[in-house]
Amino acid sequence: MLRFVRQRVTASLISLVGLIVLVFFLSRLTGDPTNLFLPIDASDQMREQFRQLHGLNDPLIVQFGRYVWDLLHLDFGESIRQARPAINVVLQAFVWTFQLAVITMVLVTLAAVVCGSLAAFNAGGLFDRFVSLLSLIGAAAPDFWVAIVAITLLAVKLSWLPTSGTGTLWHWIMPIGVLFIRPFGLILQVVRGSMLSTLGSAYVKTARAKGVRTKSIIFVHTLRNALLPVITVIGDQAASLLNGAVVVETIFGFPGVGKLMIDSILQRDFNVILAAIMVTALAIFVMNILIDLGYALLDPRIRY
Amino acid sequence: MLSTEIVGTPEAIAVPRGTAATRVLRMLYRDKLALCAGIFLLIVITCALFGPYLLNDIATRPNLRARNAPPFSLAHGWLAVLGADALGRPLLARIIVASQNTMAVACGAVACSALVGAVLGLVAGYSRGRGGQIIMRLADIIMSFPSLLLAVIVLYMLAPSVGNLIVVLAITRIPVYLRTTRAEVLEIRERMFVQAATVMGASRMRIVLRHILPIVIPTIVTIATLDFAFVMLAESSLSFLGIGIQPPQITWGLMVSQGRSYLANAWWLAFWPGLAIILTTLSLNLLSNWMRVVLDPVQRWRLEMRKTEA
Amino acid sequence: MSEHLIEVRDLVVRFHTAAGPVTAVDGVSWYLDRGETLAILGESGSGKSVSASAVMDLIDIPPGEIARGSVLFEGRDLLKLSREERRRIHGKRIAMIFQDPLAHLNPTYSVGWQISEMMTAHGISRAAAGQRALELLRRVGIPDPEGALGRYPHQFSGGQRQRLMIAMALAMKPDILIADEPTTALDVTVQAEVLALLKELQKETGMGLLLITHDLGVVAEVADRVVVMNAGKVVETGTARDVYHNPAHPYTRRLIGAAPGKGAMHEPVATGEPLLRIENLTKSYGAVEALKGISFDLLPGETVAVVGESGSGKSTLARTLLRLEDASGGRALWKGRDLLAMSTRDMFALRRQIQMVFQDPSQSLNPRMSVFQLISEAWAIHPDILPKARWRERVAELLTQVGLSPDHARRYPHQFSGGQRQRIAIARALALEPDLIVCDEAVSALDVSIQAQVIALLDQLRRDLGIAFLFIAHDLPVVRDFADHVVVMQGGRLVEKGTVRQIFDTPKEPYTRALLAAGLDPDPDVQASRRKTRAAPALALL
Amino acid sequence: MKQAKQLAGIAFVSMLAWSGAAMAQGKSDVTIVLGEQTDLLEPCMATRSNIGRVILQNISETLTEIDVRNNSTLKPRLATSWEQVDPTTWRFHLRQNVTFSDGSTFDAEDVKHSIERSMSSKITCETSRYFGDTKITPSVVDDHTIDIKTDPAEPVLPLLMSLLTIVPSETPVEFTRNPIGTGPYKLAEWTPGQRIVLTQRDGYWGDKPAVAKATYVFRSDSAVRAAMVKTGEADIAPAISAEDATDKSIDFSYPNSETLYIRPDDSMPPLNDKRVRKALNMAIDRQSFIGSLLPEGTEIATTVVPSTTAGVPKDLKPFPYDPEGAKKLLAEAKADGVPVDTKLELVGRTNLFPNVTEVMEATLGMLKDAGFNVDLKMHEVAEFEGIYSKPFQKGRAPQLVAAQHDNARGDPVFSMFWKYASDGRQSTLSDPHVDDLIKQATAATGDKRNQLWSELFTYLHDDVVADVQLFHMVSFARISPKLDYKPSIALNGQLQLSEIKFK
Repeated sequence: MLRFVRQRVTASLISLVGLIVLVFFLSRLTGDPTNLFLPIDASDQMREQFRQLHGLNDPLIVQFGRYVWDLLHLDFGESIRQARPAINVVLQAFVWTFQLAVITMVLVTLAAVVCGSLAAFNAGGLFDRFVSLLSLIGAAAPDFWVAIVAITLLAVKLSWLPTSGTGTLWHWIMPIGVLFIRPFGLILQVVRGSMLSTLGSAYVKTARAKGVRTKSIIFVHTLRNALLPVITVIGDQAASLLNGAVVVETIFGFPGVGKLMIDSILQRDFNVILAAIMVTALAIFVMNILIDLGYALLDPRIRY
Repeated sequence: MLSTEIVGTPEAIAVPRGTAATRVLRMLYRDKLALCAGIFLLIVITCALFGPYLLNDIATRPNLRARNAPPFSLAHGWLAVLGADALGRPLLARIIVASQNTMAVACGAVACSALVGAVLGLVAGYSRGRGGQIIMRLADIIMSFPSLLLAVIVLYMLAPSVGNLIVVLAITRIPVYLRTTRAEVLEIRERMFVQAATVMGASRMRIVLRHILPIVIPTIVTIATLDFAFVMLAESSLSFLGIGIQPPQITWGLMVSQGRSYLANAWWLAFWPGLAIILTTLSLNLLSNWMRVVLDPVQRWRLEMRKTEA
Repeated sequence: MSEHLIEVRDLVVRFHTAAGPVTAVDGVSWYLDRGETLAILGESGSGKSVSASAVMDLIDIPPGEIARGSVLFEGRDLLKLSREERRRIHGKRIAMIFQDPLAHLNPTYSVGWQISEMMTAHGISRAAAGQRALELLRRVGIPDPEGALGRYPHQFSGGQRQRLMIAMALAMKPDILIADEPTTALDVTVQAEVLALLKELQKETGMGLLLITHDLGVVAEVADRVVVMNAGKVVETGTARDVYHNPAHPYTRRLIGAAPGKGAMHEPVATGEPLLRIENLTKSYGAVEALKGISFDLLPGETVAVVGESGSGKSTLARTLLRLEDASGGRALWKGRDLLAMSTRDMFALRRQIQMVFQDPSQSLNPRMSVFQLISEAWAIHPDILPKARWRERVAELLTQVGLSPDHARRYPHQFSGGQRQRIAIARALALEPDLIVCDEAVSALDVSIQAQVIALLDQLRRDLGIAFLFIAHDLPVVRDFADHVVVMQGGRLVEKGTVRQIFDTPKEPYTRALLAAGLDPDPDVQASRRKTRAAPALALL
Repeated sequence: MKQAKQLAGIAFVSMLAWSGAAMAQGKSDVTIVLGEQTDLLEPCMATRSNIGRVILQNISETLTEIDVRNNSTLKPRLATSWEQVDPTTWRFHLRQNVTFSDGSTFDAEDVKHSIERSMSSKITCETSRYFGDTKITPSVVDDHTIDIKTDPAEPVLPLLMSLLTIVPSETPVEFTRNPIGTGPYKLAEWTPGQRIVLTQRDGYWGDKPAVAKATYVFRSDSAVRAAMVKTGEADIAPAISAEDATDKSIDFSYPNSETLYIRPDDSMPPLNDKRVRKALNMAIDRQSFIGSLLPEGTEIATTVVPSTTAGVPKDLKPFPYDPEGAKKLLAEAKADGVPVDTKLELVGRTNLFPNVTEVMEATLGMLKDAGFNVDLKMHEVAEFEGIYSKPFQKGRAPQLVAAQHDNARGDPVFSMFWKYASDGRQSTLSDPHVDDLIKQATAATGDKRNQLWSELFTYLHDDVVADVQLFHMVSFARISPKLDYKPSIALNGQLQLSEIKFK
């Protein structure tokens, strides 16, 4: 077990290093932040001064060396835009994204598992068709579209919910609702498929022969086994949420890491980009390791 | 399951009637939803192939007199039956013309990512050596590499075009295929028939291409159909964020994101292209669900049973 | 009309399949009384399990459909009861155990939990259930019962798992126990123990035992009465002795006639340089030694059988010889050259000379290739054997040679029965014109009648083409009819080797003797007398 | 179980809290929803609109101020008066009894420090760009008088001082996140990415404003901003798009000081031919945009600066819409061997203003109709800047760059050099006469200055036909009916809370 975790951590660190190198050099190919930070009619002297100040004049490799050196001292550099440590900027945003992702994934998982299981048990039935169709339509609707319509309807027309922002639980409903739709449809389909094949397995037959109640067959015997392939999908979806739900964060004014990332990318705030990617990648790596451990928890046959 | 035991009898496995093609068509005919989906996709493909040659001029010429013309009126010609956009261009014509770029981006991205992902997955799954490890680390990196940054990088350096958009979207989707293919290969290569081929002296290449690949392909195709929807939506999200395809090129995603600001007073600008996306993805999903049933011998009876009754 | 414990009357069950509705059982009737053992005997596809599934409400509807008939239990027709009423009967009054206990135990729950669940599902408190589960484990002879409660199915051996299944089935002291091929997947020695346990428990509780099997030996060992089924119909019923000694129906006669282990034993005649000489072959997986210094010779045109129970290393031996796995030590001289040390290029040439037929043809034939593609692949890999123009002709020839029709070349594996598939696998092996065919349990998955046919085919090929066989099997009677020499393995060691006559008539090692003794004879009388002689030690084993 | 109940209780209470919070907002509080994140609150960056809207004249004040409601004249703020001592020196008399929000007293030392800090090479303050290469040396005369010497002479120094915010002399020369100023408000709370709260402070020198507390929140989507005012979650939403301005009773348009124009690459054939540039001008039906793609109130432009700017001639006539005339001009040019069939590239910037895509597409259509061979390329801001500013890319196509220019400062000096001088960063022009006029006007004062500017504008428009002037743009602000506030041109760069009254 420990050996496994150690192996995975090593592999993740290798990936992380690769990621840093890649992002560092690639992001610098997208242009110079000087033009974006300084007004369009700034003088050459001002530009020179700005580049000097942020070390943009040095050869890339020198910049990279300096960055790595600072990184080894846990210094992620300054945000050019916000004039404060990049890591603070990122962590502040990440907390929001993390909460949003966790709450959404918990709700999605619960809903998708329950609906998917019931749909699988009555495969081809009315509920199955209804839920499948709903999830398909949901998965095909652009999220910015859903978001704007939801605001127009729920906030402006009906005044049930605040339009956007953060503050109270009410503020979370629409962002979560919009984020909910796509992973729900996807996970539901996987749960349904996995449940269908598990329901046909031999031990379910045993359970039926034992006189176990239907509810217990679905939610105790089948589900635990059917969840194994589902976990991977849940992980993938959670990873994409951790990477930031850019569109939803943008529209609802949610101060998350997705919005931060797109802003930093558009403004070429390199240190923030790098810090944001490192934080989210780290979170994703940790989550992947936890998922693998989760496998072992769900399935006693798996031992690392 | 019981039914498989029964199906195990030689008598039960008579060769189904007709050629493979007619059998598939018949099964498609049985599932009315999938049939509608298939017909709809056929229409979309036709539009994508021929639309721009017929309608490009009408779809791009501004006509401010017909600005935001409401739908269901023939006042500005039958092509404006779905209304007109902020420049008075008929939406129906634009949707038809845009289908080419939309389909090009979606098909291109899906095909590229599926191809590259599957090849890498085959290598990663079949070779036990270092190559597999490197590929998996690469997948890790791509997965945690924000697709937006990638989009900005590629589109900044290479300018936003259909081709470059395909590159961006394809790269971000590679890990999905890679991981699935690898997982399947890991399982399949342990199967008996692979060993049987080894015993006959089959080369690795032959085993991968002739024995493993055909088993993996249905899974890849299923994911690909689902991914189609994802790619179309990703493309529209990029347009929404201002880093996707740029006008005067049009895609459905771009139309939706442009029409978004008119949601309050001219809903049809975003609605119709949105509906086109939804219907296309829905059709693909329905078709892929149908295909999953067709490819699964345990479930195929659902489609074939009614045939025998009919 | 007397009241039976359970009675199935005129049952008709249909399944909807790709090729239209198939009647799985057609007007089947049988009954079972208290304390009695009824065996339903039949080959795969005979519908022998279907009526039991109908009793247990295990038929999926659709695609299944119970078209007619009734299942009377205590005067009530089970088929007319509600789901909930039937659920209360399942497990509590009628319990069932299955062929493959690993698949039929939920892999993710501890066995203690699963046994307790049988009771909690019928209203017994968790604490009481836990207590009883411990008792049951003790009763069925699981070592360290306290510890076993918390362990998971994969942590037990095959025989232990079947005991767990039995413990679970008996938790509620049911009136009827249905055992569907309970010992098919087990080694002979373990099979004997499990059957003895079932008999004993039946004596204790007085339950009725319904045994579904394809094995005449099992019938002979435990059954009072037997129902013989073929193609969904009951062809014969009667006491086990009557049916064996006076079979009325031709099918039954054929079945009994096909039972292996009755023919003349081979007298080895082959002489000369050994085709394959195995010297001190070892193979280890980490600390586990799967092969511990195996040595024997195989002469051209000769059949050497390797027998042993699961875990004896016999399959590892085959895989190592075919270079599917690397040996840890020793040599295997093929016509004087060590094939274990050969380069990939030399090995490629050698592949033509040594071929393999696997246990399960449904696994070893690529489901997406037609029979033509499957067989001709050999020539695609080794293009010098046959020009492409002659492939079609040669495939037809080979198919005829293994007893199939040339038309079959266009079909796909799933369109054949198990026996036919194995013939295809043999044809594929023959396509390379090998000197040696390694058969890894090549007939164990087949029904007896098919088994006999395939063995006959192999025997004929040996005679006609002079092919040598390395025949790996756990089933001694089959070996007896086919082999020239026998090698007995246990735990990776070679226990004994000799001619087939030496091994079967005058086994030297105790293990060989135990193996032979545990085998079941299809004759109920023979089994009855064996039971008497071994009664005491068999119980001691529990 | 008990815990679960408690949790549910907490959840319920905090859900109620939202309605409570809405009620709790005081009568004299306002919430302002902005489209662009404020990532810095640095006073010397206050000329940047996302920062200026929060701090300019609310926290940080300037010596002088442009009175936008009164014909853009200059009025005193922290300076009570000023005069030119000699051609290169201006003297400012400072207001007395002014304190900073940290309690320290405002004096000439603070002004000196503020100037030096803004010009320092240790931080990249935006203010300094308005001074160009001019060297500025402040010297304290006494506590309330300061002399500012410039090299060369700077005739509009008092105007420039309306851009320079005053910070206490203790402020370090690095970007601060806690702005201290003399304004009526102080920073009470700043949660980056979420909200900024300003509260009224005691001891402000001027009149006590009506707004006690102002909360700034950020939403990038215009529809959301508009919706927030509608639902009462916010009171002021500047810069919403015309499409979202659907309610005449609460949506107000205001000129936003931006001018949209197309800059042909005057240095490159065929655009170096005046006839071609004239044809470009005549090909565009400017009037048809107004009221359709661009809101009513949009003004057709003839100069790159708003018409209220000093020196803008009143008699410049926009080019008429005359596609036939344009075609004729093109034909003429072609006859003279000008390669008019060369593929032109119309370059636009995404998100420049709402509707920019449609405007560019419509323009494209008109140019094509007039016989131009032209393609549209839309670029993201970073790429666009690369095309718009020097150094220009080698091997580029002849480009028509559509850009917006913002000059709310009242004097053309902030625009003309950059856009038209040979060395101007965004200039493709190389005309000695233009250079000369700019140089003269920059150094001149009073009527002479205005006259020179006027001459330059006329020369550029009528004689050189340097570019295609399109529109002076307007924006919409949605303002809660409970407020008594009308947006002005200044709203583009600042939002003085003291101007807001309650009904």
